Amino acid sequence: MAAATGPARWHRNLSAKIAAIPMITTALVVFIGGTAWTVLYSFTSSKLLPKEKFVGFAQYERLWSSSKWLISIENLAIYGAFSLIFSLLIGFVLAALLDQKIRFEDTFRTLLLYPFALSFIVTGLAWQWILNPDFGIQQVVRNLGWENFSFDPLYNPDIVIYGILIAGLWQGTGLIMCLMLAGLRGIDEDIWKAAKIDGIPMWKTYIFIIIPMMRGIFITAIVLIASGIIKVYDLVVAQTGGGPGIASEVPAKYVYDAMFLSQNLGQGFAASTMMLLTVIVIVVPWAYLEFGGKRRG
Amino acid sequence: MGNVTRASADVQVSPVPQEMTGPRGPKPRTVLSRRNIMIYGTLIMVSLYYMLPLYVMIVTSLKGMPEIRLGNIFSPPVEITFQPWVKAWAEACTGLNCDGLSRGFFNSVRILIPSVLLSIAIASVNGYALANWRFKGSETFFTILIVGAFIPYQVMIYPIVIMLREVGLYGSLTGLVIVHTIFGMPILTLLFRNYFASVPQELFKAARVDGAGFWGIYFRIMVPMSLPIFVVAMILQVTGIWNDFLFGVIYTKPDLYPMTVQLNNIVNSTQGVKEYNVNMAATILTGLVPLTIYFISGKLFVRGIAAGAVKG
Amino acid sequence: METNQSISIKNLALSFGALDVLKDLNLDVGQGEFLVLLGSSGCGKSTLLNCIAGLLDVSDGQIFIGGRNVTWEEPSERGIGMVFQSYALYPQMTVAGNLSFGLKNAGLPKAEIEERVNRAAKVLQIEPLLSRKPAALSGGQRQRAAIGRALVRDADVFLFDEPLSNLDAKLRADLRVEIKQLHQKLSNTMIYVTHDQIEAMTLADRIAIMRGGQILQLASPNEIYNRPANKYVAEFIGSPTMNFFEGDIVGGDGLRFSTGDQFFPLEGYEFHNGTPVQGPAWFGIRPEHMVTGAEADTAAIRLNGSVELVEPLGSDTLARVAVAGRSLWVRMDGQALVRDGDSVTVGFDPARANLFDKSSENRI
Amino acid sequence: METNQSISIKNLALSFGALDVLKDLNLDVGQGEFLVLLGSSGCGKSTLLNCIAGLLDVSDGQIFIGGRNVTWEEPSERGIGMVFQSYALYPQMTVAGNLSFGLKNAGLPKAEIEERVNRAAKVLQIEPLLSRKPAALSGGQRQRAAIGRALVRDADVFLFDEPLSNLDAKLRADLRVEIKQLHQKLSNTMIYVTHDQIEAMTLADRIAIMRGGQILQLASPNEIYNRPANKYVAEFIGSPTMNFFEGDIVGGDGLRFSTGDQFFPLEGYEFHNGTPVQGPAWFGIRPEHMVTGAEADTAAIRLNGSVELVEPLGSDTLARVAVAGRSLWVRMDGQALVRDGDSVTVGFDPARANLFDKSSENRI
Amino acid sequence: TDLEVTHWWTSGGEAAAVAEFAKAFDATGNKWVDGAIAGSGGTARPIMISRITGGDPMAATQFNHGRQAEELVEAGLMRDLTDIAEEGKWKEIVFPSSLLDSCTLDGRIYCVPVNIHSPQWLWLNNSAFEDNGLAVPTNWDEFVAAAPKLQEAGIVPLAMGQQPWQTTLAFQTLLTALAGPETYTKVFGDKDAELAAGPELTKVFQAAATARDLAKDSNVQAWNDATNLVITGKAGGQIMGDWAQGEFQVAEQVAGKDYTCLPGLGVNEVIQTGGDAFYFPKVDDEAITKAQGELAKVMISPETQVAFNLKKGSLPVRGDVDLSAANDCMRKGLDILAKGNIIPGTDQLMSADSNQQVNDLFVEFFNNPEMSAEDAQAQFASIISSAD
Ligand SMILES: Nc1ncnc2c1ncn2[C@@H]1O[C@H](COP(=O)(O)OP(=O)(O)OP(=O)(O)O)[C@@H](O)[C@H]1O
Ligand SMILES: Nc1ncnc2c1ncn2[C@@H]1O[C@H](COP(=O)(O)OP(=O)(O)OP(=O)(O)O)[C@@H](O)[C@H]1O
Ligand SMILES: [Mg+2]
Ligand SMILES: [Mg+2]
Repeated sequence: MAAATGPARWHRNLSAKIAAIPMITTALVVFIGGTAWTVLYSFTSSKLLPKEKFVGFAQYERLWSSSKWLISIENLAIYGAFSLIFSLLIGFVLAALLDQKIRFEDTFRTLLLYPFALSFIVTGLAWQWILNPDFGIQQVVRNLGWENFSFDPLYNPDIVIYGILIAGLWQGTGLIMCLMLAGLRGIDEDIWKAAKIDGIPMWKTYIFIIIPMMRGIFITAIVLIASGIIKVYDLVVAQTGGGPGIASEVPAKYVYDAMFLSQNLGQGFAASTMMLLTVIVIVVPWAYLEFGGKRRG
Repeated sequence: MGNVTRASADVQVSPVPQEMTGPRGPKPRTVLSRRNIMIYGTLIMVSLYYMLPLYVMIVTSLKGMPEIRLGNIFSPPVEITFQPWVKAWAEACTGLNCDGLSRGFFNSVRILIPSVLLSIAIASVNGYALANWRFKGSETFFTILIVGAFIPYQVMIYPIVIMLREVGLYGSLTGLVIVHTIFGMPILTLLFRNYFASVPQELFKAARVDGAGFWGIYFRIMVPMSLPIFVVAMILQVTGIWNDFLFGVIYTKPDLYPMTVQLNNIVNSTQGVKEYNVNMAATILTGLVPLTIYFISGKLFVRGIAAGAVKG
Repeated sequence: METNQSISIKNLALSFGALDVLKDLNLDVGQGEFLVLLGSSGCGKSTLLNCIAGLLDVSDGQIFIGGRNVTWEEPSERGIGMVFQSYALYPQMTVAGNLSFGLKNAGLPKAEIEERVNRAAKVLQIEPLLSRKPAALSGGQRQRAAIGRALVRDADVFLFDEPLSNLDAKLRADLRVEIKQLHQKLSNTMIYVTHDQIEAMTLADRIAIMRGGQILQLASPNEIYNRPANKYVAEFIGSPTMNFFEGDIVGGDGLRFSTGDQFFPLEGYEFHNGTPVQGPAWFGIRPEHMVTGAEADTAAIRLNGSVELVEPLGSDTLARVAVAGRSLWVRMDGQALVRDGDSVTVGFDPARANLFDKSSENRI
Repeated sequence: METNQSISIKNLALSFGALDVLKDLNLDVGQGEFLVLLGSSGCGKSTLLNCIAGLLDVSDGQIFIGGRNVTWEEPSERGIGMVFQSYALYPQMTVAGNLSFGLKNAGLPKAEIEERVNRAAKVLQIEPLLSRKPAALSGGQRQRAAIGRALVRDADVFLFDEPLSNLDAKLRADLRVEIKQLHQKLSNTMIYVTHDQIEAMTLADRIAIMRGGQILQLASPNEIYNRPANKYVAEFIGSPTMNFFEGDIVGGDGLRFSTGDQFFPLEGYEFHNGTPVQGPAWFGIRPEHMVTGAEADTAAIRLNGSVELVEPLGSDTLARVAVAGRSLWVRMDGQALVRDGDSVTVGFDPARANLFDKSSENRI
Repeated sequence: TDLEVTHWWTSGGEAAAVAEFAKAFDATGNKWVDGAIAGSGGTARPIMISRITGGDPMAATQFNHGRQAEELVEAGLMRDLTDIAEEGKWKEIVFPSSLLDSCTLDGRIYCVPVNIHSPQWLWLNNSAFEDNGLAVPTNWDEFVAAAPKLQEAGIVPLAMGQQPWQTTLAFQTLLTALAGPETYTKVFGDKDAELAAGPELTKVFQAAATARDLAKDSNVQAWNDATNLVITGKAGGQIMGDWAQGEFQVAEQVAGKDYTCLPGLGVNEVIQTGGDAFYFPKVDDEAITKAQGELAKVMISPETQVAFNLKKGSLPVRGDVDLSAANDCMRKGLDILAKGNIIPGTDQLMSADSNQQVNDLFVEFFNNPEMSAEDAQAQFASIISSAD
């Protein structure tokens, strides 16, 4: 009779472990390794090439005394907050409208989704043009007779980040809308019926009943939006190049500029490290709660 | 219970005429009800807003330069010309090469196909392993991947240059394909994992009893029933990879530069005056591949998203 | 309208596109009556219920509730409460929240809301659960909470759409009793959709058997069981299902039913409308109306056969008996010791039989 | 190992993290036996089945199938076939594809696969469906196909996890019979998990009643029904549930059961192990063992009460009778005409009673 | 042999100039494989650097003159051209000879300078002034004086693109013109922070503030878009390097007639010896190494120099070439060069990092009207004090 204990644990699920090698490698070598490397070199005075000349926190001191960085962070915060709120809001409202058993749903959905197929370069270019005060919307409205009409978000440092937001939302809300639509379709019909019998108005049903039921969708949507926000770069470069002045700088661009324009890798790495730190502080506890602990099925 | 009417088995009570008063039949609804006006009104307005840039791009791309200089970007072309399209596709210059986007098109295709295939293959296997074959630490790796989704690409350029150099893949198509696979992995893995987790466990158990192993179940059971999520993954990846500029240009060399490099060159370099019509034509041409895929597979996209994203 | 009709449906029709789901349906439900809609899947039970609730817009016809024409009214104005198969509780609210949400929305004063919620909770014995969320409840508790949500509305009419079918057998039996008691206590009108015959039989004042969007028979459970209006109803009700013989009613000395080489005398059979008829017919007899052993020897009709299959249920034993190339289900006592292959004599009384016309399948 | 044991489970334990789902479980199943696992939701039935199938890694203990220790073998190597509640048919394959998938994996020659598939299809009468996909099948057909998939494996042991619970009552009854016949035809070992007592009673050679990861009683259906090993089993089996009286067994002239101010003589009661006992106890009697009317007058024990609630089932009538402040369920004939408030006498025979110790709740 | 050459010369004039290189190189029996990357050095340099450090270098690549490639050279990634330079007697022919200094590290030569760029020019559209009854200005002060009239006429006085280097360029130009070349050298070369904070510079910052006012309606990004405003008469003038000349030429404008150029804003006429240079990364391939040498020789050969610089609008790196085809503006440049009024470019004086900091400051300054000249000067002084 065989012993009660089984064969060594490691070889159970062996295929799964082998199949997961690319993932494990990516996670460990690229993400963890790359991050560690970045953090390490953020303490050096590397210029064009990485060099192990350690300078302590000098790069960080410089980083935090740079007005460009401070503006970048402020912009990211504004852009991030508005982008998150409006993407979810607009995406949800559009999805709710499309979910009303309307005709031409496919057409509307396609129209709202197509910008997602276009790159940020394209998006930025198109909007840069439409928002150009000399021949875009401002000029068109002026030509219609409102001589004093002024709408030049990309050329006004105070509101330039909102100009970028317009294009960002245009590009990204379609996907969020699809997510939300999928979520709405997953809601039990009977919930709607119950609410109707309770006499709950439509908007209240959405806010108090349906939205809380769509937690999963909102999480996926937030991951998508938030990861996009942190990475926002192309859109800014294509629309304003960070301008006017440094009014629309963002952290990803700061990193890029520091590494490749200033040829100050150390500085770029220090900025990267700050970004990573923020991400880790926010995302890791959440991701662990969300995907880690519990077991399914 | 005393007052219950004990009707006979014959229930066809003939209606008394006076009862026919009052509402009868469907609730009257006009096509222009306030509700419809609100819904369709909003949708049409929003759609117009979403269409605006595309409209401007198309209209502009069909105008000649003199007409563009006149100003109004919203006015339809007076004289339609396809010259800008021809120029964008075949004549626009980048430095010395004056063959427009056509030069990069096949490179883009060459990059796109293996990148999409490999990234989807790997991410789907990851998602499958995470959903059905958990092992110790698998969730930790997944958490790292998700965090990785938030790392800006720019941060990783350098480390990856070094890694690719060390494994000798720098500058090759393989290297680029790997880079796309790596950066597509987090979100795709998330989607696949959620999708496979929503596939009934019993199906998986049945297949194990039937003697199918890790790969048998993956190829014979999971893949064939997961078309929607593969479509979603394909759309996301096609869009991302086709539109990529940074990786394409950093991790390859000129004979492999994707179309977006030409696009960037056409858009960012001006020969005297900016040829907006050519720029717009080039822009649309570049977006054509992902757009086509969208229009073809829009329905599946929503279905796939529904399956892949609902479970959080 | 007669005032003792709580719900009255006139010539109701409903189509989904080209599919006519309900066709010229008429139904009167008395004040305080418990009506069960029974029928196979897809026959239009839920559709009918949704029309009454106002959740579906009718294609034609009228609906009266409490004498008022509500055909065009909003669901919340019809004075109805509804309970769903999937409970449809609002998952992020506590039970109390679920119960009070509709009332709050109607703008009722706080004190009144609280009072109603407490009253409903007391009736349903869910007071300790009021502050829990649905996810923390068992199936039975959830369904009770869902009933509570209908209850607080103080509705004249309650609509139930298969409220118990997601529960396991034991719970179903318990809740069935509770619903029955609830009805006795509240005595408002209830319309109850189910698949389950036991529920239908035990709960209903009247049962409406539906098929293809129409009502085939509307009568008391006893009538439905003992005098099904047609073969479909006869087969649909009862488990195991009624045994049928195909044959003819022939005259001669007293009417007889001839099947194969056998003749069943029909003395004691009450013909529909009292008129004896002749011609091709079905002869049906329920398994529990068949007797075996000593009793069989004295029965008016006797058949010899051998046991094919035995299903001991504990309380009863079901046996399938092969008789002249036909299988008949017979219910015996739980202690009956029969085995496959035993030969048995089964007997039955023609007074307990059901005869249906061959072509119209209606009771004769 | 004795060779006539088809499955033998020794000291099986399984935990999910801190949750011990199965605890030191021992079970022997004979060759060709039909064993039903019955128990309330969450008691570990599926878990046990999955352990036997090799779909879960055991925490401790051993599993033998056909005398071979398979504790660490792959599911496909254990010589088992398994049928699931949700059918778990591969949606993208035809029925034939579903049936042959496992065989192809095992590398069987084409001809043999075809032969086995055809054989199974014949047994289950699904030949015309072989080229259809699961989506184009009805529930019953799907379940048949799922059984077919287990069948083609020519397994020694079949495992069923609530195979019929997604089907409606009529179909369930039909397929139940088919499974029974299948077992008679194939005579391989079957382990069948269900919630449904009727299935358990009708199908099983032996029933194992589970609770909290352990087996409370393992015996034939008859034994379980008539001589439940403890109060839990007694309550669990039977619908409506057994009626209980709380009291004491007291001596005097002949043993008697005293409850309230009543004494039930216990002549004829077979004590467990034949040893009469005294002390606090439960007295249980099933509703179908209670008689009313004329029969009651001659019963050994008689109680007077009034009807509280009537549930006419057609074939039977259930009545809840209030007796001395206690409600008893009584089963009467389907034709019985009782109404709420009627006073009735119910009688029963102590030989049919079940006595359980008050503290251990075991049969005495 | 095929040689891949990367550069960021993609505007009309630039591309035409590159074509001259390619033509000359192809004539040697090799093949120029063009690797143009548009979007200025900022886009192109990371790509080039990645390629070189990634171990898959191109055969030759453009960098700005100066210290951009210093570390690559130090890391031994660049090919030593000393042999070829000695053979071609570059030390003698390159004029001004300081150009070669920035290609030299530890006495070895690593790059081929191909042109000299002088950024300090003011370009004016003649008709914009004349049509409004103004004389075409001959120096900065006149230009400022004429500005209000232009504004009235709806013409933007000063066109200015938004790219950071353009604003810095404008400032440097103002600095050299208004404070003189010595101050320039002291500030950027010696990093004299005191001077940077001093009154001399205050004047310059005031002028920069004025320029900021004049340019406030110019809504363009790229330098050539700004030039285009001048060409089309939408703007009066632009401070830009001599490469703007290429754009005027492509638009078939005639120097002196349609437009006017004022080196050093017509005040202090100097020329920066900045410019572009080509580097040759080390490669294993024998054939490529050989072709690299040939390309280096071709680039510096007199014929190519002339052809290239005529198209590019820049000045050749050797004094011994015949530029009879040069136009009015180019001639002005050549004269200044001949007089030896030269200053080194900031790329040569400061690290890319410090340059970028200066860029950042000026782009902020020129775009943020609230930032006072004093603030800007203070920040500037602080950057200079820590610059390297
Ligand atoms: N929204 C709808 N659109 C189109 N057809 C529908 C819709 N709802 C129901 N049907 C069809 O109407 C018929 C009746 O459906 P209904 O839900 O009323 O059946 P049911 O009697 O409640 O069945 P079940 O017992 O399965 O709940 C079915 O054939 C169904 O397919
Ligand atoms: N993968 C799992 N992880 C954690 N706990 C589990 C898991 N699977 C089952 N359980 C728990 O183990 C216990 C037994 O589950 P099991 O599925 O065996 O019950 P069951 O008797 O089959 O119930 P049912 O009749 O509802 O199918 C339950 O409490 C369940 O919550
Ligand atoms: Mg229904
Ligand atoms: Mg189970």
